[in-house]
Amino acid sequence: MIWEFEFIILFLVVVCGIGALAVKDLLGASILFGGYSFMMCLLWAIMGAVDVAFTEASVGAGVSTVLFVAAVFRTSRRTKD
Amino acid sequence: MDAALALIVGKYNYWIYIVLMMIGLYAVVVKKNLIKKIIGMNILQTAIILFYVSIGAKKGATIPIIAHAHNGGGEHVIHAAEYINPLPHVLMLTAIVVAVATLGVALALSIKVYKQYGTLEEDEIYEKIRES
Amino acid sequence: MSQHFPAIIIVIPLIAAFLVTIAGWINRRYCMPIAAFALTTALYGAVRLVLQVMAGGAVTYQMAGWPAPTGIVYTIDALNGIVLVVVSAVALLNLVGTSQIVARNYADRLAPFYSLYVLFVTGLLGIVITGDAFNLFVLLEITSLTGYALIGMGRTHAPLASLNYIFMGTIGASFYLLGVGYLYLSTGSLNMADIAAILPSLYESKVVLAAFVICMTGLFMKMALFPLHGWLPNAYALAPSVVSGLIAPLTTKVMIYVMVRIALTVFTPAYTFGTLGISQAIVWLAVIAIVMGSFMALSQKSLKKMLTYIVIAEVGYMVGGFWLANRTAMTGAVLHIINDAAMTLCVFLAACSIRFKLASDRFENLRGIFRKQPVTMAALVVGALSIIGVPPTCGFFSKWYLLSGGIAAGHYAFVAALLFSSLVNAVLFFRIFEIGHFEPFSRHGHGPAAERINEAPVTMLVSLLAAAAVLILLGLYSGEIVTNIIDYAIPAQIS
Amino acid sequence: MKAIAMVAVVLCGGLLIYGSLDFPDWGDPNSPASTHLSPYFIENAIPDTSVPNIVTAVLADYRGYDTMFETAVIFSAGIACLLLLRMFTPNAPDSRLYRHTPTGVTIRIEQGGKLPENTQEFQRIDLSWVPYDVIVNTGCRLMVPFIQLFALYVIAHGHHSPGGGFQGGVIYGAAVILFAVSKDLRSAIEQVGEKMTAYLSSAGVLIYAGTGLLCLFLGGEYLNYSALAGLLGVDPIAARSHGILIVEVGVGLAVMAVMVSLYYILSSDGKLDEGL
Repeated sequence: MIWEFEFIILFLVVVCGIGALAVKDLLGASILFGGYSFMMCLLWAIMGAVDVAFTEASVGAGVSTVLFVAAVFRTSRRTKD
Repeated sequence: MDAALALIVGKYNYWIYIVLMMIGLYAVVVKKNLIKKIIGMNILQTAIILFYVSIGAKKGATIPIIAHAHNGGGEHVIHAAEYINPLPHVLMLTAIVVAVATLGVALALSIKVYKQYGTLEEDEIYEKIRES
Repeated sequence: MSQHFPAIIIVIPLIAAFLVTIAGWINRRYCMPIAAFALTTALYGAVRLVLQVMAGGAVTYQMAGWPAPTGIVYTIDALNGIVLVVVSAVALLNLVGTSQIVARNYADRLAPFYSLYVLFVTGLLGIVITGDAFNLFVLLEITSLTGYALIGMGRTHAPLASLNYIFMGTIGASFYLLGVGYLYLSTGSLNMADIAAILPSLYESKVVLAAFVICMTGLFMKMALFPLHGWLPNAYALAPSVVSGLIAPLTTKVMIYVMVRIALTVFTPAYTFGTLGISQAIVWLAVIAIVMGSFMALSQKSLKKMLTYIVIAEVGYMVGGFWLANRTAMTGAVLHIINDAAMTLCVFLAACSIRFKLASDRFENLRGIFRKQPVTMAALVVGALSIIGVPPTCGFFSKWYLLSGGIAAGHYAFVAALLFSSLVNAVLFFRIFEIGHFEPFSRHGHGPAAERINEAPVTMLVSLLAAAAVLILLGLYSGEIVTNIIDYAIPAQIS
Repeated sequence: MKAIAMVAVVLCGGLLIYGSLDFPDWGDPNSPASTHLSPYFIENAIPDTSVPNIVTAVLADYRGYDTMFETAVIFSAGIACLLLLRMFTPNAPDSRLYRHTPTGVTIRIEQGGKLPENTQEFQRIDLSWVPYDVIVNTGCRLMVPFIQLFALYVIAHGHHSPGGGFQGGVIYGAAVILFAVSKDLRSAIEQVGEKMTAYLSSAGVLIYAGTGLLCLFLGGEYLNYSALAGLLGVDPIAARSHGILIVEVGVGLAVMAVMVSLYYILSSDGKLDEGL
């Protein structure tokens, strides 16, 4: 386990999470949320939880993001916060 | 000082989960946009999954898939210390599924709300309710 | 076969839920009978289980044949046995009562509706029966998800109310999951009995304290105890009437059962009431919940909304009674879980019947309702008397236990809150009776023609009358219930 | 409101930090979590179930009952979306667009008029139509079969490597979703219809619950796969391994069907007419 690598990913997780909540465009927020999930998945893979990482990669970064994009497409991209 | 440093370094994964959890909780309660709230809800759930996975971590151990299981397994003795604790992983697979199921229902409801009020902002929705 | 009842009671409804979906594509008329059959089986199994428990003590069942800490084990004792019967009976009565209304109002979506209905009940039964802390979370989520959908299918603002419920409910469930994680971290086990066996050496640990507080916060959120009740009134009042007769009586009561189970079985009374020392604070919270629930109920202008605030006050009764931590009050709290489920069912079914005929339940539209729907109103009167706490009905007995427990504990604020709430309930219901019985109907502009009897469908009347009869029977036999079942449900350490 | 929320969040964080002070260090091999229950799973997964991937063994056997309900959760999410959004009595779309393929001319047909759906020359297109893209279309068409193959591999190989029914099902569903995104929703529905998703999701969970019930009838406890030994003609330990495979297939079917139907319903507003 390389601790620098893990540290960078931990940092990116928090950045992506805050970014997904802060960005003023819902489509961007959904994509950033996908990035957050993917970083999370890398983190779990580093910790040795391969099954959980695999699931998160397919569900969190894959299908969830598609569902978000579909919902944003059917509603609006506009947000005030 | 050393004790504090040991506390911070020894448990930094736990601190990250607390930070993420607070971010998620704050977003669910304070954000006005429904999709943003749903993202916050998901971050909250992922933070808890991170916590469980951190419980399972074990230094000096490998992933919970037994090597050389079927070729010459007789003389190969399995030590529990060699493999990471699998139980939290199992629990979290279930939790991820629950999270995506909740996400689906929440998105369906938010589409329904949008069709009804024409906006996703909570304050604008309440304004419309008050007007009608 | 009888040793497999604990599995069958959950699995038959679960399989029925999937069969309903398939049946929906073949012929919609099969949906309701399949659901009714599944719930009847569950009720039969629950009754048999209670008899078994009464005869021979706690029953355990090992899922997949793995013993206690390794696998998932069901443990049925007197406490969850009786709650199982209540859950399946209430669900069955509501299913039968609303069947004709559902067939008329939701003809195009019968299959998904009944599928979710049965899954909801499966989740509740599973929560009650399980002996594994994590399994409880999964079942909790089944109940919540189906509940969100059933509430969200309502008209007007129901989707928004349901979305709010999702946010609050998910936070609550996540907190519960986090609490279980803390327990797992400090004990390494997920089985409730196993955790309880390990915990005594860890009573001083900060992790266990945090686990307890987080778990309880999550459960309070789910059961809508006063400061965390925000989601409940809108969700229950805006839900389709056919559903609120299911969700309102069961969800909060089952959550209170979970609280009792976690506090007594997992953390043991010695920790919950001894080491922790927060009982007084929670009783005061319950007192505030009762008073605020009653006040807010007074300011409502429609029947269902008023009933939801009464539900909030009733949550205060049970939480307060439990945390008073003496035997009498706890008996009252457990008895009230049973009685309150029955009486909430009765009044919500009546509200459903009224809304079906009037398309509204605002007080000003209720004029002359006694002449139009005499049977419904008769049942509503019995339910109201029980909620107020008038002797032959069951509400009186559980309230009596709660009151004497409060006096024994010397907590007079709780006693006063209970009496105040009963008074407010009396005011609330007699206002409705006054409007429905005495205010002249013709003032509204309709002729006497509209005053003819115009009752809800037969099945609805049957289950209304059954619910009303159950209220009186529970009242008459409450002594037997207490001595034969509830006495065994409360651990012996509590005096 | 914001201040109250902030206070609540800070209180909650404070409680969590207070609780974490007594935590064992991260990755400590002697923490209770790693010493109480998990050694049993690690040491006995092979002797008990003959499955090298301990996570799969625990997921589908020791805690198989949880997993059954996990599948039920996914199923109920699918049904919930169906109940909430699906319009069973669709009102006809305001207008439809048809494209004359040889010339590229687009015709708009207002409500009432209709063209035969399957003429060679006219192709129905979405209201927000993007011109035909060779790279996207060909790329996706090439990828879809391989993704499906990989999904089947993940389901079948869950005993020996990370993966299993759930992951495989999601990947299979993702392949169908990719097809729907790259082409359009209608051609995806022609391949995997709505009725099919409903049947498959019910069938998947029925396989799981039915296997459990079968074990019960054969004399074991619910979901005790070793009771299937006589039926499968193997010893009880191998029967557990096979039982795990059977239920994983059920999970995969249910998850795939629900993921696809969630996408259909969300992306088309419940009309299953025009998608993303």
